[in-house]
Amino acid sequence: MLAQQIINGLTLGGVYAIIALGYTMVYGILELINFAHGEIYMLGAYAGIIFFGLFTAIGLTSYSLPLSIVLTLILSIIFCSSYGFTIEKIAYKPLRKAPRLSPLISAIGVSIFLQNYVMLTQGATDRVFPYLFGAAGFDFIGARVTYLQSFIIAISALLMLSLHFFVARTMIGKAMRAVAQDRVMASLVGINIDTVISTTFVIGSGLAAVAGMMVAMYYGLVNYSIGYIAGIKAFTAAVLGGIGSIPGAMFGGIVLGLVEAMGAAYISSEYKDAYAFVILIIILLIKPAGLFGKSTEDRYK
Amino acid sequence: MYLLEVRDLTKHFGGIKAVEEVSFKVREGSIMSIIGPNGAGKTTLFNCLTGLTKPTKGKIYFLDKDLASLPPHSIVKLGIARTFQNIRLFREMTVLENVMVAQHSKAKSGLFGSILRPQGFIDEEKTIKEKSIEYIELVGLEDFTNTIAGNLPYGSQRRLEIARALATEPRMVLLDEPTAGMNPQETSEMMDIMKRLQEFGKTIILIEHDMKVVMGISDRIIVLDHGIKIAEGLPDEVRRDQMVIEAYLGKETH
Amino acid sequence: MAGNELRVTSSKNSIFKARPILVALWFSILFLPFKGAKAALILFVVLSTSIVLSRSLLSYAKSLREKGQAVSNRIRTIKLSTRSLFVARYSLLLILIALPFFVRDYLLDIAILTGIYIILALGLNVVVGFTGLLNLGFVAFYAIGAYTYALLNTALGIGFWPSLPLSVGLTALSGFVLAVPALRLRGDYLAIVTLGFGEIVRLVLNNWDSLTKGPNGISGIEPPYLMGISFWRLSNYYYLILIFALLTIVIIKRVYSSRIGRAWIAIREDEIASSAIGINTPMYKLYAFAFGAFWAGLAGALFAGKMQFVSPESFTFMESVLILCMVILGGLGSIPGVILGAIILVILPEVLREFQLYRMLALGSGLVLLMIFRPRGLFGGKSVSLRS
Amino acid sequence: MKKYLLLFLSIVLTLSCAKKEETIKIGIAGPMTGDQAKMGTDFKNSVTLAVEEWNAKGGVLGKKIAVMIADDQRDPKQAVSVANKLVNKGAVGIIGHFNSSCSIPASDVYNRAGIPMITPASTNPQLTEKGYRGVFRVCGRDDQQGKVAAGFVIHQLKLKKVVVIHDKTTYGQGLADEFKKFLGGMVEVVYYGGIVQGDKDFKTVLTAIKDKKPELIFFGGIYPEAGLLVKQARELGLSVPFMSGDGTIDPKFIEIAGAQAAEGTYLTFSPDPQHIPTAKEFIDKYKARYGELGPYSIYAYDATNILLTAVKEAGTKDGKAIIERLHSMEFSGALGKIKFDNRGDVTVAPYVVWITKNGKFEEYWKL
Repeated sequence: MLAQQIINGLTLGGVYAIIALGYTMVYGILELINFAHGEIYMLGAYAGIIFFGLFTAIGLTSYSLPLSIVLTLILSIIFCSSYGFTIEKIAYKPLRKAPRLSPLISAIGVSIFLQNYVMLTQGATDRVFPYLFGAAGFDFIGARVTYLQSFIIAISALLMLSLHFFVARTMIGKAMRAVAQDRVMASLVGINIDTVISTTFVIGSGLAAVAGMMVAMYYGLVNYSIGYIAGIKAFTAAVLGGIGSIPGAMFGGIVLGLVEAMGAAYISSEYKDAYAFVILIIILLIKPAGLFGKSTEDRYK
Repeated sequence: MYLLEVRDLTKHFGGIKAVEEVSFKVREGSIMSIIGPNGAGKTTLFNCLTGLTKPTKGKIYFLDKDLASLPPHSIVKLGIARTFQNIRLFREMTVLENVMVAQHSKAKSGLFGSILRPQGFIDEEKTIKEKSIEYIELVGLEDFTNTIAGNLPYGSQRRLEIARALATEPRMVLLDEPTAGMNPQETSEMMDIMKRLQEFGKTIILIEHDMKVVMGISDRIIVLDHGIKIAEGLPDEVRRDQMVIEAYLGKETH
Repeated sequence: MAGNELRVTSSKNSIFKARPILVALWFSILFLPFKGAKAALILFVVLSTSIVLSRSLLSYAKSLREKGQAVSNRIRTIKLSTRSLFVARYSLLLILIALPFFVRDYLLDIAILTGIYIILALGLNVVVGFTGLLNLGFVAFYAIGAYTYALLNTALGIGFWPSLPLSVGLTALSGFVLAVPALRLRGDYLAIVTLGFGEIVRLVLNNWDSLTKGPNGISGIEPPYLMGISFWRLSNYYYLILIFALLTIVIIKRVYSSRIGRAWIAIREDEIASSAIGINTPMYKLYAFAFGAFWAGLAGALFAGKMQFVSPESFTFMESVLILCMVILGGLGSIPGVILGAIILVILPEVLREFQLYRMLALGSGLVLLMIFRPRGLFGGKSVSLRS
Repeated sequence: MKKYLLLFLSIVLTLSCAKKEETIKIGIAGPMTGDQAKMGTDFKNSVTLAVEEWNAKGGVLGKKIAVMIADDQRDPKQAVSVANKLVNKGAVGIIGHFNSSCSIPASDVYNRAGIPMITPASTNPQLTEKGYRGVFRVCGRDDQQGKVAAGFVIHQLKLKKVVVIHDKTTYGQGLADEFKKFLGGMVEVVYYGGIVQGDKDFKTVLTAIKDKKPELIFFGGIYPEAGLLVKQARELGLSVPFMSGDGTIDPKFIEIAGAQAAEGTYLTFSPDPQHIPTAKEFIDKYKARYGELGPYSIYAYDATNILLTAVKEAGTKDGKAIIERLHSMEFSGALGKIKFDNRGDVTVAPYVVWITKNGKFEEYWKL
């Protein structure tokens, strides 16, 4: 039973980690909690359903399933990234010099807007993602693992590594880290702040699209309100790992997924959502910098 | 009688040694200036004295009470007030409100007092208002009483900050570069204000770069360089001190 | 850095400077997968025409803003003689008292709801408007107040009046408890912790079946009963709410213009300077949370008494956001503004009943637009720096 | 303060009185929007169909019948406020609400106003146990449903170890508790617990259940959660049969769970209307006009006809008289003979067990 719960926890944790990457990057650059990030993940799930439905309609899925899944994934990544880009330009850019809480409140506004926008256009009842993989899977140390679960865990690890590599090695990655440290200095050495910020949102939203697609395939059922709770849990994961640190987000996601699975199994499954909040409050009290984050003396900044 | 005694005060931020074992005493009613190049640890010293930052090591005695562990607001109650290098006014409040709020620790009215408004509460509010107007007149801002603090010209904002510090009825006032960015005329007005404070029996510790002000007004001077006290004494002694010239004054000839 | 002044940069109009057709195309493509080609086409046409006219629209909007500015400045500077102010205030009171005699139950129902939300908004205004601490979990106190009375009444049969001090006291205490962890945290972290607290309270209400009967909620709560008047009838309840709302306004106004109020405003403006002039900032933040929670507890008990039924579904995060909107729309820190904000956000959706579906959509976009174009809200006289 | 002037203006703005006109008004209350909008629409269609038939024959008491639609969005708070609104607008009788969690609090309002309320779908026993004279239901009760389900497990499947879970709602938990009660000591309940409605991930609780090695899982709740539970159980290699109540009998259940996972699921529901001779006429009319028949369309249709017949026979708009008439009359509608007992429940409410077979629901077993 414990092995099975660990597998459950890892799958959940994988999804939280991918979303948490988005939070950590945006917070690192703008010190903004992108409250609407959870909704981008929800849009990713809907995009998955819509585009996959499109491909099934034109017969591509029956022609070759993997191709239509990959195409759906690419399309929803592009779709969510463009939403992320637009949201940054409309709701956050004008507030770049406003007091810190104004963009947060604006983000809450965007989050509510997106939830209702999807509810009105796609209807309030749950949308179903066709059940593709069946219950096929394999046994592993006494636990039953479906192929989809292993696929999710692998993808989240892969994404974290590639993002870590991207931020560490590539030019844009360096620029992002520079902007994260000191926006003014970064602009003085010729980094175009706006493009760096936009890239961060585009990447973060693309990651959220992948997470959304995963969840659509894994649960097969999606509605307009899944973004809210998942968003807060992913933020908790990012804070647990140390906001701003990419490995931290990954680690935080996995730990949160495991805690939730263990808590639901051994304490009570009804309070499943509460564990994330309890952890969040505890970390912020004891070690606001989180496990991997650099401790910023931010009380008197 | 010594109002303040600082012994081996030390403050490290990670590797940086902002203040390194500084000791000095301040006599009641005197004006002590602290000078030194930028980054010498002057403001950090102020922050330790006022409880904004906890010193790593060392003792601070004010009226024989150790301040090292007290929070800022208790230190103010003991009688130390301060101003800030970059002016920290309540920008949305009027000049009068800025000074009235400073008498917070002196007033006693609680929640029920302010709701039921007994006579005691009304009298207290009146005295607070009257006292505030006195302090505003002391620093010459009586024409601006109802203007929003944020709209005041730079010089007047400096003066308002001093008035606000005075409103906490301190025995000692710490002024952090009060004449920074002021023209000579405003600087001499500021020096008059400081002299008048001294006449009222207030002790002043001053961080200042303008040598004319330092030499003109200080009873004693301390020189800090890279967190270490390299000299202390009367203005003339310090001006001739070799160490000080090298570290700070350069080859100036008077 | 000194309390950062609110400067809205010019980058805002850069969106409109980009070729309008491109912008309209961009939005319609985003819209395409959701509603299909036909709807996207319509959106494209609508958007491109509106943006093309944007030059005139923008200048019109600017002149509107100037007029709006002038109007709200004039309102603030109308030198009403105290006598005519006295007349205006008491004639308003007379109308409010006479309201139940010539208005039908349905509108009384809304007036009562408005009263409850005014008390809530004024309570939140103490925390967000006066002290500058963004509390996203304010609904938790509203819920605690409502459930305390509901449980005391249904389980122990205690009436509304004897249980009022307990439910209000318990809420103020929970305000204090929530504030303790919040003391050491900066603005945005504090907001998320309070949000977490709000969700935890809702989850406990939803899952602690033995006490709160879970999602089914508690029904059969007694309305308040005083000296023979049963407050079940709407008009009686209306007066009860009117009295409590006026009481709230008077008390909060008096606390605002007292030493405590000044200390809160000082903390909002600059916490470091406040502690440097002798304000025990942690303690006063606790007072702000507890005092704000007190009023939410009162509103909760009144809500439970009115509906005679409480369930977790009425205490969600959206409720916190709605109350926050009232405070921001009205004007952070301005008491009449917050009252007006509450009135608008309760009555407007009722008046526009057919647009019920689009209510939250408007609320969401409203928040964004408010933050960009009018962070001070309608009446916020002072440009408030929602302390970082 | 000068700002109070603005307050004064906004309050005056809201004073408006609705105008009166002469019709018999009946109210429908249910989830018209939100995630159960489909159920609400079934109501609306059936009631409109019945009212049109009556208006074609001259309405009732010589006046046209007007229908007032109230949307409670499955939220108890809204249910109470829309109930007040319907009472204020002078409704003579109410068809609704849908969810038990809305019908129970709303019944307080209708009882105080003294007007009759007939719910076609709220099956929680509590609704009619509050002793309100004017509360009726044409559907069965969870305890009747629970009894049939328990009888099926004991006598037909002859199992010894079962698991009972519910979605913590008035309906779901009520049904699960009744099922458990009627199992008595005959069958051991190895696990009893709740899941949160709206949640998507039940792997953790299903893993705990798998550990208990039950022979059957009973779930009190509605189709979205039921579908997920079945699917995720099969993914965990838990292949024991799954059983649920009338809240799950919806084609979407099979779509969510996938036909393969949903195969062999048992569901308790009232007999298949297609098999009832008197229902044939209604089903053809409904299908012709609205297409697919919802699980409760037939109940809403009968409820409306019963109410209007009672108004006709009582000969007055007065709620009290209509309620007495409802208690005493015997009505034969699409569902056959309907008679209310003194608590407002239908005397005869046969529930049968259905089964899902290759993607469709079929009647399977009778007590």
